[in-house]
Amino acid sequence: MATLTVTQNFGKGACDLGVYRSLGGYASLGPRLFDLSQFELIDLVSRSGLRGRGGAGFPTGMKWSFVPRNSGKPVYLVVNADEGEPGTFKDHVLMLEDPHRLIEGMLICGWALGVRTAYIYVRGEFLPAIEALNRALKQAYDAGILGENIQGTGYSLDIYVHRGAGAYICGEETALINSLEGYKGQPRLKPPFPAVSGAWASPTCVNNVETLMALPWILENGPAAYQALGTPKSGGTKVFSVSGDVKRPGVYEVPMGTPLMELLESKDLCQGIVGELKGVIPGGSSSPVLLAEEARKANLDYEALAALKTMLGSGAVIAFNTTRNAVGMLASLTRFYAHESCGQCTPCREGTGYADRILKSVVAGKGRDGDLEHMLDLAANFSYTTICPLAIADAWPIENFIGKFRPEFEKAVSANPGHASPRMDDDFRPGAFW
Amino acid sequence: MSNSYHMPVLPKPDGKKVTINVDGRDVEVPEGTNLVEALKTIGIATPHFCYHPDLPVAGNCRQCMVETDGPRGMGLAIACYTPVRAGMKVATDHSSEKVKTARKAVMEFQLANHPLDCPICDKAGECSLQDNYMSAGGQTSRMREGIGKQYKGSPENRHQDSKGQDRGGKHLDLGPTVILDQERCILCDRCVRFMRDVAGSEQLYIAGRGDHAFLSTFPGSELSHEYDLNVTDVCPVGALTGKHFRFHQRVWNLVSTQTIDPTDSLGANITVDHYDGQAWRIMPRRNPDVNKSWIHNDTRLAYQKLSENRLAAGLFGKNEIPLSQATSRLGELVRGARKLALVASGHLTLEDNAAILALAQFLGSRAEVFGGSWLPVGKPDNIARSGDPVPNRLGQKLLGIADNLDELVRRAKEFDVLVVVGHDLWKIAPSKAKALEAIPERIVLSAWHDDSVAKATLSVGIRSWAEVRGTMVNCQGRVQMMQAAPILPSPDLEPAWQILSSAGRLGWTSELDAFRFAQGRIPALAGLTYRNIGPMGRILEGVVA
Amino acid sequence: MGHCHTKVDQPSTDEVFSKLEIPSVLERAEELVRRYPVPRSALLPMLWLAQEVLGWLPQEAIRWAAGKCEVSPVHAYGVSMFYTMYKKEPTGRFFLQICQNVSCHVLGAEDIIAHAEKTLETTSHGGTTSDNLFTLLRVECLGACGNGPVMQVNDDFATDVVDGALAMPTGVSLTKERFDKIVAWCRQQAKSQQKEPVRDASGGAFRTGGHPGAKGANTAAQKPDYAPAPPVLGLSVQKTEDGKVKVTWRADAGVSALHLENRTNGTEFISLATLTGKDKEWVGELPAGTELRMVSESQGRRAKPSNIAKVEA
Amino acid sequence: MARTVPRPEMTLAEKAYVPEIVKGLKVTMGHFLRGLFTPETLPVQSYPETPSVIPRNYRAKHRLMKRPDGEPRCVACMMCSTACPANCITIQAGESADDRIEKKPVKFEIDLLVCVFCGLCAEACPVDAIRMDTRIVALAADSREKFKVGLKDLMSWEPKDYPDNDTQSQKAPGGLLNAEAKKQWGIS
Repeated sequence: MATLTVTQNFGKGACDLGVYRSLGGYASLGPRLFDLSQFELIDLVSRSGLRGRGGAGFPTGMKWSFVPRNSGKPVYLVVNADEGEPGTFKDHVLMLEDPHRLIEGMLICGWALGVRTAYIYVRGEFLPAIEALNRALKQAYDAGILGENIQGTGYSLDIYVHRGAGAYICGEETALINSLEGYKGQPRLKPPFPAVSGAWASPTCVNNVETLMALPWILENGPAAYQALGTPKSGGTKVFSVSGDVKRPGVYEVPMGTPLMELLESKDLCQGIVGELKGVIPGGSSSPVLLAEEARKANLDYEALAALKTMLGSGAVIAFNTTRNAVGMLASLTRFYAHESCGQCTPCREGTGYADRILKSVVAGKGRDGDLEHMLDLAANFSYTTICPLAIADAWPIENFIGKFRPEFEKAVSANPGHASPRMDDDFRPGAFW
Repeated sequence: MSNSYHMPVLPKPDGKKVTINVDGRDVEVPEGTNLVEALKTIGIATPHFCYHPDLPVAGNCRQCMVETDGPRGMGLAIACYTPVRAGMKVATDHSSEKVKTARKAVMEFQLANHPLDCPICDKAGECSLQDNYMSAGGQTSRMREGIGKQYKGSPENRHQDSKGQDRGGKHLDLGPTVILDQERCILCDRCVRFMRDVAGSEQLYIAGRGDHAFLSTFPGSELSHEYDLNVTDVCPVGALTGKHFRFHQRVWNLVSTQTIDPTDSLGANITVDHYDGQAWRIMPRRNPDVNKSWIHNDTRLAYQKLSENRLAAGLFGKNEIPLSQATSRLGELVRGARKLALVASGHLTLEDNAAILALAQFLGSRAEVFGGSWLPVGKPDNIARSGDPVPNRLGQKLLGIADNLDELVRRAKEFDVLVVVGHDLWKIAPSKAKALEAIPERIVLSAWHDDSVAKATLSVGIRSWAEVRGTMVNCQGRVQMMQAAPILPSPDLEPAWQILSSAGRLGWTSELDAFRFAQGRIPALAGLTYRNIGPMGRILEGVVA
Repeated sequence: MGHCHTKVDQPSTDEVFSKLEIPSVLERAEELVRRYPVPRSALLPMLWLAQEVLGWLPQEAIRWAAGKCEVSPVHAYGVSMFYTMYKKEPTGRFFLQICQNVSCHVLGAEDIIAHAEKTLETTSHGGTTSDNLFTLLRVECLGACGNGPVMQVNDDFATDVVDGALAMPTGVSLTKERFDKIVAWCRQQAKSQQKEPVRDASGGAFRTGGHPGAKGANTAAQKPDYAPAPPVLGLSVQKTEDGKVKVTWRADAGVSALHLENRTNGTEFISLATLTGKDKEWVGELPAGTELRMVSESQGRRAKPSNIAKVEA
Repeated sequence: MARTVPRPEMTLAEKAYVPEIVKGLKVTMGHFLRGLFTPETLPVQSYPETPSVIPRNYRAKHRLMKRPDGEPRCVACMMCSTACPANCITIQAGESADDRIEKKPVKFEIDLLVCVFCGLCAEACPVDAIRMDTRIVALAADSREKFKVGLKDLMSWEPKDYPDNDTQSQKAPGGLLNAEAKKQWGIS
């Protein structure tokens, strides 16, 4: 069994403070944390090689170092638990199983940045997780772990759970901050970046649940030990949420750099594929899909997957077998992105819906020749022209699914007997409505 | 939407310049501005929808894409949110295919859900979507049945048209002044920003998300604000239109005449848009130092009075007489007066008031000039009104006309002839004005059949504010030009200064003579001509502390 | 329910306000406002609160929430329309949401949705059954892909009924049989329990002082110097080409002064040089074997000494 | 530079005149007799007894197309009056009672005396509301005012005068496709 840094308490009832403590929880709330200056703590996290586990993989220590501590404004810590990416459900399970570890991680981060008030932005659908968090918070307040003057150190931290209300885009950090502030969850123009001017125009650090939950282990075992678990550039372990056609889908923690097929086939982990593997989406719905032969070569770390022109993302592995239709899968993805586009930038707002309607008509057997090119052209046109990467997250699957499973798409188009007929009927007259 | 909105930095005439490289050539642009403004100063127009110089930057339309150099090489960026940086490289659509493609793509996306109802759209002809399509779009349609329009609109307003297409949100009555066509809305969010950040009353918001988002008021609430018609100006398409102009005239027919707001002493810059001898609407004219891009609803609707109830001839008692006859009768009465009271007006131009002074000068001690106004001064709203309804109050003061109407009332019995020029005394303060009826000959020069005309023994029709050329001094001490629009209800109407000039045999042939007379009275006007006052006006030195 | 777009009869202002303007709700509303630096930010929780109390979110409840959060009603309306989980129309007692996104899709969500439509005789686009018990809605990712296809019954994930309660055991996904089982459980539940129990999502269980400076809060801002002063890290010594000694280190940006100290042969450290916080290196001549350390000073606080570096021969 | 065209040289017989006059009379008499006994073979049209056949695409008097319910198809966009080089079209717009249409002309006037029959109005119309295919070319009236035709006049045409395959015309009241179009429009 490999070393677990985040999920070691799974299935042990760690929701309860007493159990969590008996498993060695909150051990960092002592000299281990309180003797560290903020500078040392940030340095320690930097050296651990911990990278943001939300998707972008930005080095956490560097992110913290951007937060000004003497700006005269309060510093906010916002935990991004708005896990919405199709295929991702690790944070959901993490919060359900081990909420106290998140609180401990937040205390460590809060100490490093001088946070007075922190918010956990949990997506609205996760009410059981919210309830688990609130119970844990109550226990922590009662035990004096949270609140004012924590354990006599003079440090104070309040944590609130902020329930989202059903918007995928709120996982983008500036959209999340907008949502936290009581606006529509639409991403903001950058700069200024949240580290300088985020929530309520104050320095704000937005971290993923898993990132923060790795901190207690790092503090306990030291940064070098954490770094050593993974590859030189991607330290530590990563929690993967595996779904789709595997024998045992679920949440698994493996060291960075583990081969993808080991995750899918090891008997301790997913126990193999149901049927014959056709492809794998390695990092959540927006990451480019890998064909079976590519998947066999892939290692689970940021660099190795980038070399295969895909990404680790949030660690959501979706495997599918040869009985699955790529057209239907892409249709469910384009529908998702059209549904979740926040409606701010024109290319994304109109483009995602436009591409979705084309694919819908193909699925409905009304496809025409040139539809695939049209979709690819739209995808190229709406990526890299918007404020946030949601449009890109739609463009990548479109480009990859059509690129890698082209025959299936062509078959779907030619299912329409009139697929080669000209685009417009001859009797079409502009303005015929009037 | 969020606190990340920032007001754009606009170029200042005497600001610092930096050198940037645009399309391979080095140019000097104002420092600190965004690229839309900077490129404008060197004559490159950037198509855009959501950007407005007087509103916070939203950056959501993505039409103003340019390529700039960043840490990862040249890349697309929105010009409205990219500040000028010394030495930066910018590629516009003149040199970059990428920019061209991006702008064309945005046009396709904008039009994907925009109805093709330009023929019935009041914005057609001055629509950003049309303009930008011609400059940046121009693609062939790739639409077909089934992937076509998803008409925007709130659920309650959806309906099926005769072709079975889903349409929604047509001509919704938003409030007393504005009509909304949700289908046409391109969600640039300018109106939302105007209502929130300029008008200070958030009454509009974009509800929903994705391509089904729609503009809405709170259900059941009205859009009602004294500046709400400005949303029809900032709307780049025909989604928001004013009821007062709806379906009245096509904008390509209209000709604009630049003038200023006659209802307030801030003198908001406006244009009177006319066609076929009739004024069809008033639009704001952008002046960053006066009214920015905004005008009050009352100002905007002032054109409606231009064709109503006009005094297009002379009145002798109740009998209508030709203007020429009325003018000569006026001359006789004035010259034959024993003691004449002339009432100047802050509602008229400097030229007209100068003519009153010149007439008084001609008549010597027999004539006395009274001025000022009984209208109270309100508070400025910091948008486009100062609160003082007398537009040329300061000009009158500068000419040396005292605020002494009350004295006239007190001494009414001393006079045998009263000449009131463009000043509806009986309407403003009927009880005070009643004392003036003691004067046997009451002559009123007015553009309308107003209350003063009703009390006059002789009335002479004059041109209204929109029909004269002249100057006014606003409350900031800024002298501003008014141009004459060719919308006279009767071709015989003359401006007030000309009637007074002939009454006093002054021999003035154009408003320039009157202006020169005013220059003699106001030292601060020295050196100014109509030409160098310019469309934006000129601050008079030392007039307002 | 942002997904559904139908015209809804709205209750009157009085009707809505009489349910919301009661002490227990008002107290919770005040607590929510206290959590954020500005009342506006409590808008999402406030809308949740109203929905919790009323079961759905009529327009007048949006107006109420706007008033509590000191925002314009139209702002609250726009925000509520942006998020799909605020129900803008009443639903049946059991709100069934079945995920149709990619992970669930590949494992046959469409079949289950079709089955659900058939069993409940309603549409999966927000249709409510005639007995007003079930509302069926197909939704995008619910964040439980490991159990896909997956369903939510009201606020709970449910792929099975275990021990008389809805549950989502690890690895158990929704099948047609389990769907029927859940529906049967719901019908049973409706008979035995009059109303759905209210769930507190906003954590009314614990009380805090609120955000410092917020309306009604009584907490103080963060003490600036709660943590020890930042010491110098990574002190290292190198020889330059001309035989001098170059000392480098990392120090916090907030450091006001750095004291470089040296000692030879294990005696006391004595001050060698005092540098400013801005300095990045120190070059000087030191005999081999000299041990160096650095003590930083920030705002008058001295940090613990850095690691000891030795000048090599 | 002028070019000199040589005159044809006449023969002696031609110079004598009389034979040529006889030849000419022969032609004239031939036509006269043909007109007397077999007039149908004449290449001329017996106007006004025989009405002239004017092609559909001849630019004749205007008409305004009608919707299935008889309302004008025109949406008062004023494209025609903008395009009109003679400035003979006057339109005043108003609200339409039908939600789906929004805008309609309350006044539509063409001064036929000013009109130059260039056809630009029909060309400019975005909704195919104005056509010049009435084949009415003989315009007569007893006063200038009567040449100003309005909505009523322009819409007083019958679908039966137009070809069956002119779907747009046949959708108007009285047309072959009227019932179907009304159903599609949802009007009874």
